[in-house]
Amino acid sequence: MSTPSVREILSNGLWHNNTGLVALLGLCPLLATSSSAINGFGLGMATVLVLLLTNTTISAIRQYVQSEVRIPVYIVVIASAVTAVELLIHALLPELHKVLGIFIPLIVTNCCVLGRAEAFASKQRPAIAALDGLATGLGFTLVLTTLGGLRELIGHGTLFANANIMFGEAGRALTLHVLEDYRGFLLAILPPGAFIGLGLLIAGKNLLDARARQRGAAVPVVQATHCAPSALPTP
Amino acid sequence: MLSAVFALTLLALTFGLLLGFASVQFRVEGDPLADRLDAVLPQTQCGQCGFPGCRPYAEAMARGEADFNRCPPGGQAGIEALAAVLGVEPKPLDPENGVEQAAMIAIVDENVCIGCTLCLQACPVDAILGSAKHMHTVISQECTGCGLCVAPCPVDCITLQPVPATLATWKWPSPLISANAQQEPARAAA
Amino acid sequence: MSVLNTITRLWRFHGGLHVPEHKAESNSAAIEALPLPAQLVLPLQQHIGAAARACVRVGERVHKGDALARADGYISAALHAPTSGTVVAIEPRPVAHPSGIPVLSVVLESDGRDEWGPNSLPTPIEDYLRLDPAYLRERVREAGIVGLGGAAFPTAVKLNAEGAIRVLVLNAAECEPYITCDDRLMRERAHAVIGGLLLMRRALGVKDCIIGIEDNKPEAAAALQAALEQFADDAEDVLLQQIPTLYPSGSEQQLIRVLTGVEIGRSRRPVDSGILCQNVATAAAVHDAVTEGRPLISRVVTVTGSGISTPRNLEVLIGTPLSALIEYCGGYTPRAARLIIGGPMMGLALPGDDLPITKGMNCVLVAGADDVSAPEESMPCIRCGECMNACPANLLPQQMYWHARAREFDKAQQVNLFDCIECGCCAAVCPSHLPLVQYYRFAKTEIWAAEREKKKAEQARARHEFHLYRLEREEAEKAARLQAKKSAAQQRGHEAETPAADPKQAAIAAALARAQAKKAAAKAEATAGESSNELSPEQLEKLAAARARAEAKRLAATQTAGEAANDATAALSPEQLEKLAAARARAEAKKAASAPAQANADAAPALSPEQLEKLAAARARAEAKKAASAPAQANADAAPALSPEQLEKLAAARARAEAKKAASAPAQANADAAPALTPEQLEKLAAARARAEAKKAASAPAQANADAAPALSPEQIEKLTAARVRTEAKKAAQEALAAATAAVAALDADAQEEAPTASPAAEATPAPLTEEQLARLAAARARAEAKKAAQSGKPASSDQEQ
Amino acid sequence: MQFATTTSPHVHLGNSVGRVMRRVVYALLPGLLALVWIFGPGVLVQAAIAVSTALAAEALMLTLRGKPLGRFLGDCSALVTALLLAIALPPLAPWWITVLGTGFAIIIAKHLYGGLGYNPFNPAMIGYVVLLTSFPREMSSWAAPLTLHGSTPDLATTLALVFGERSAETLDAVTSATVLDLLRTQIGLGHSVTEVRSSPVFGLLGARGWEWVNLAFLAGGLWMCRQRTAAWQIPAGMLGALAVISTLFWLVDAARFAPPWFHLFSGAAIFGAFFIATDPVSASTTPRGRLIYGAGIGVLTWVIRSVGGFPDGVAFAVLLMNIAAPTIDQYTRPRVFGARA
Repeated sequence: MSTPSVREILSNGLWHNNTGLVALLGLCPLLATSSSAINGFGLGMATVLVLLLTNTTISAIRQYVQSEVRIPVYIVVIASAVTAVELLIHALLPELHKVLGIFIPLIVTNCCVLGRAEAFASKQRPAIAALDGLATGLGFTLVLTTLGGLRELIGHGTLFANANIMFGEAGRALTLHVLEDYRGFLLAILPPGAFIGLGLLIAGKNLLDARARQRGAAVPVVQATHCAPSALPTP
Repeated sequence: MLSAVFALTLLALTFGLLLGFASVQFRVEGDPLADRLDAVLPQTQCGQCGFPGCRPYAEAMARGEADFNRCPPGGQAGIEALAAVLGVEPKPLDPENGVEQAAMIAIVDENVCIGCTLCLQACPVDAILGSAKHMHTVISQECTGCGLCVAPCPVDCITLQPVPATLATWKWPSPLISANAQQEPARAAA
Repeated sequence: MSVLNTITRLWRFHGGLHVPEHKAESNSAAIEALPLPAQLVLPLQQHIGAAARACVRVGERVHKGDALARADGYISAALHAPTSGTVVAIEPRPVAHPSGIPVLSVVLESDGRDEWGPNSLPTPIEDYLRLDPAYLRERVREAGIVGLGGAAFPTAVKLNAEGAIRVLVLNAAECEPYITCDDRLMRERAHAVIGGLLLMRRALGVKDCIIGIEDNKPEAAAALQAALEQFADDAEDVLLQQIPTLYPSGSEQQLIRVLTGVEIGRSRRPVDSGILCQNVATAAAVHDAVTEGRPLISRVVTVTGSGISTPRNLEVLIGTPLSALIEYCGGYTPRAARLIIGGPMMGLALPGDDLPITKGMNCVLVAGADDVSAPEESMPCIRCGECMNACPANLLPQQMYWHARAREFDKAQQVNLFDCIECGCCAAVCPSHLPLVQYYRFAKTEIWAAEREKKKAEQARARHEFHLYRLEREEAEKAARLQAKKSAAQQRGHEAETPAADPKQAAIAAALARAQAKKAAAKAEATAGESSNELSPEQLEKLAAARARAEAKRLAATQTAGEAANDATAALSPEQLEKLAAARARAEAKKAASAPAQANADAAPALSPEQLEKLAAARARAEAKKAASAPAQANADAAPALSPEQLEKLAAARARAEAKKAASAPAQANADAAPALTPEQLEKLAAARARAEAKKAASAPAQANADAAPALSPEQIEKLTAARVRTEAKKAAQEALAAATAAVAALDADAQEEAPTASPAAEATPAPLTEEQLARLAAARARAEAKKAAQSGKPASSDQEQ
Repeated sequence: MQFATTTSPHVHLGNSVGRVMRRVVYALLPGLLALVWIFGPGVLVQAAIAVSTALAAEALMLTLRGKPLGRFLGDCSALVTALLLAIALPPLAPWWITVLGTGFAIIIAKHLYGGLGYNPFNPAMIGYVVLLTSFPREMSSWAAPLTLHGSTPDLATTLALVFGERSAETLDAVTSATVLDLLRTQIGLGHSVTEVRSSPVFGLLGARGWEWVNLAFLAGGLWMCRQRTAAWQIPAGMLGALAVISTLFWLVDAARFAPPWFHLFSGAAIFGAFFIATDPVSASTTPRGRLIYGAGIGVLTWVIRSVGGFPDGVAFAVLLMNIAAPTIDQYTRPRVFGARA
């Protein structure tokens, strides 16, 4: 596997091979925690952290791991990283930890993390692997935050409500009340809203890509990497 | 601390044993992959895939040495079938190996044939009939339309022609296609 | 106890439709005979099964009732001349089939006399109800009768189920709207219908018969009842049963269900349940065939619909163009919008009326625009289930539709696609106007095609494997032959020293060859057994036999050359011996291999014709390889001493070799030689040549077949050989021209004089070629040769433009 | 002469999607009239809003999808969806509720799944459920029936309530909780069914006023079954199962569980059985499958009403059984003619 350029890594992670919109990995946390922009952002950042850690570590030890036992080894690395991140969040952002609850430990089972480890980090230098982890995680965060924002906006008529749980009291100022006296549209907050919202986001991305292709701008079509056998996460 | 290490070791041992036992006990003796791939290939023996016949190609695919999109006679449907056997996503036919086309049959121009027997030797399924210095002919039921006999002919008397439809082989067209064909001009007119 | 006693009630089948009947338009007028048309087109495939094989030739005069084509195989039906006249063509003609693919047809031009031939009618039989069943079946088969209800299955095949049948059902339901031909037939010829039923009953050895007739035909039912009473005792155990009018009760499966309660499905044929169903028109045709000896040459056809001026029923000769029927019925009305063969539910819409009536056509429906559904644009399926309610086969049409549409054919089969009888009920009630039946037909033909393809792939695989095995074997054989040749050459070296070889030695050699051949045969058999375990035992046997024959022949051939030479040399005169010695010396100086052939040429007078022929062939081969100056000379010398026949054959063989050798020869020789020969001479030479070639050709393919075509049936081989011989003959004729030139140039005046008288017997002359054709052929040949020459790097001959 | 070649059969008995849909509309009319009589012109106002929204949304989606407008608008399927939803909504619901629900039904539940014939769920019920889960307050305030209130709100009041400002006072004056709502809250408070049913909102069979509406729907539904526009197996299965299960539990504990006639004649049981569950696109198609499908809806309806979190469960029951329909079809294929049993 040849070393991809930085540009390629970034564009793949953020857009062309986006975890949420193209690879459809990690749907469980994606759908469950995207009820508001801040929740989504929180989980996204946690995932970024985990991906950074795991990709770097796995890349660093890639020469020493026998291919027969690589999956268990990756899992151990990922589980450790996730545990560390969870403890970190618990210590620093207890409010956020309360909101995200079980979904932080569940990052372990996020196919996207193992997928990047297997498909990318195990074959590349640590620096490149770290960049890939960052890009992938940011792409995931982007989707989570957008979907969360969309659902929050339609469901409650606000944006970045409860930002204080992440950014402290200063974060309160971030909260936008887009519509005053909005009755709320509960469906958007309920699980069906997550599915419908994600579907619309994917459709929107495809539309943008199609437009781009039509304009003749050569959008490099990057084949989806075979990350995990199943598109749906385990939990 | 020690008890945690002990517990984990114990767990690892137990599950390792369980896995080992399962892999021995529940081993699935499937058909060899090459056989299943060979069964899907169209058996024209045309060699367009770069292998001398369907069987060698199937074996190469089974060994992972050849891609599965190199069989033009099988067409896209054939590629999909191969992909299903291999458990991978289908992809389009490699244009380097040729293009998909309707079933063909070799026809000998009997006035030109000089009976050189070169085509006889080239035919992978012995579908050409003839002997030295006698005009040859193609047994149409046996011809796979591989086209291997065309090149060796010194007088260019062999041509590939589409298999003629008969009452027995004629197929009803899909109404979906005819309906679309009807709709298109209608929409264009509107 | 009679089964009839158990029939105490009628059953019903699921679904079915009440479709507007439209019977009144055509059922009031009596059947009229259509005037004799000028030309009849009789497709060889008018029935289910194998197409008939034409047994007349173009230009032949036939009488009414003469056989035009014979049944080819068990499930097939003969075809008879509907009137007297001349066969003007046997060629593919369009028939009523959705594909529009033309079918080989006999075109018969009527002479207007409509006379029966002296031999075309078998003796009429009066007391037909006491006849031997086997004889009855034979008569039905001879008459070419097929099911006239529309399916056109050969009736004789159905009647062969003697002993397996408990109940014979006569289908008088005629459930399709518009059609009334059976109705009229029953009213007017009830006696024949019942007679035919009783005949078939006798042929089958059945006691119980049920006639199922829909209750919308009371007159026909009454007529049948009256006829039954006429037959009195003979018609015992025949039950006339009226059934409710409901489409498709005239379908075999549904009628049997209604009458007996037995369900006949795909998994169970009617015969398995001891029931046989025949149509009323078929019964009448059987009656006519047996009592009058009249083959199936006409049928009753309903011409109806609001698109026709005067709807009625017509007695029509098979092969009559549809347009003649339309014209007789007053032509189209302005409303005519669709031409349908058969009924509106299952019929086939045709683009035009220039097609012939075939045995299975019961109705020509010219529908007005408001009688038939317009090809309306369909809506998506809303899964309303109307189709399911209407389906007489209790299928789920809408699921079949989904799968067929998505090309999921295996799933379509799982929902029992092949149980569909294509009755059209589902599509007739579909609120979305989906062309459901076409989807099913599409799926069915696709599945059949996939199965054919699979079979073909398997066959190809087997043949490829055999091919590889054969190559391997041939490699081994070649090595063996090389070894044999080497030792033979050594032996010949000895023989040359002692020209008068021991005849005993020859005999030993022959015996050896035979033994070898036998061994080879045995080996071939064994290996064939090993190699092709996918072939059926019969195929294997044939293959082995053929292979053994071929092997033996080949061995024998290599052996005979030497053998014959030995024999021949012994009987030579001194002068000849001298010449031979000279020639041989020359030849040996050049190449040892060519020796036998040359010797033969010289020794010819003493050889038997077969030997001569074989030698000539061997010779030709040798000559083609070698520069031919010496033998040619020898030939020229020897020629006067040869008998005319021998001369001819030799000339032919020689010429062939010569023609091939010099690239320029054919064209040039033609140009040069043609003026020197009279046309008759040319023709005769050509003919002689062709005969020789044909003979050889006939033997050669057989050999080749044995090796190459293990899966060919005898008929296929025969056909191929015939085709082959024809082309070969053609080519030979053309080659002969060149041969003649060469021969003529080489021979002196005497020989030239002899040549014209050389072929006293030329009966097997293939279609004589005109000089123009010959010239063209020669030119083509020259081109081909030139190409070859050019490819092999030789300078192109300057004559090639010619 | 040249003729058109079409495939057999060449005759059609004249049925069409439009005719099927129009028959559903005709069958709805008695129930609609009864609703107007009992609840005032609000029903008609809602129907008008829903129909115009549905047609606009349908036209929009057809245009976007490149489908012929005339053919698909003319099939009346959007009209039926709109009417079914409008009947299910409270007559005095604010206009945006109706617009949102209808739009959701047509655009998302119908066209995003492929349009007519391809939607796995009943669009009207999707729209209803979306509204019910998102706006429980608006959706539970039904107009008080004529029989209880003595009069129905006139057109002006209705229009004001639907399109204008809604003050709590005016609203309270003309609305009341539905019987099923009342029953569930009261039982939750520990009252027995008999006590609750002595409340004036209850009539002889179900809720006062509603009985007549349901009888009118029953009449229309039976006509539709007779016309074979709706499969009789579905309502038979649903009402039968509902009756059986409610009888069983009523016999076991009459204080906690309402009697069968109450279940049958209140809420959307009759309306749902004949008009919602019989939507052919999303229902089961085999004869036995339809019975099972109907029975499933009946049982689920009772379960949701009696132990679930919502007062009425027809909509949820229908949607749940929609999911099960393909599986039911798979296992209830009829025996093919001639096949060995």
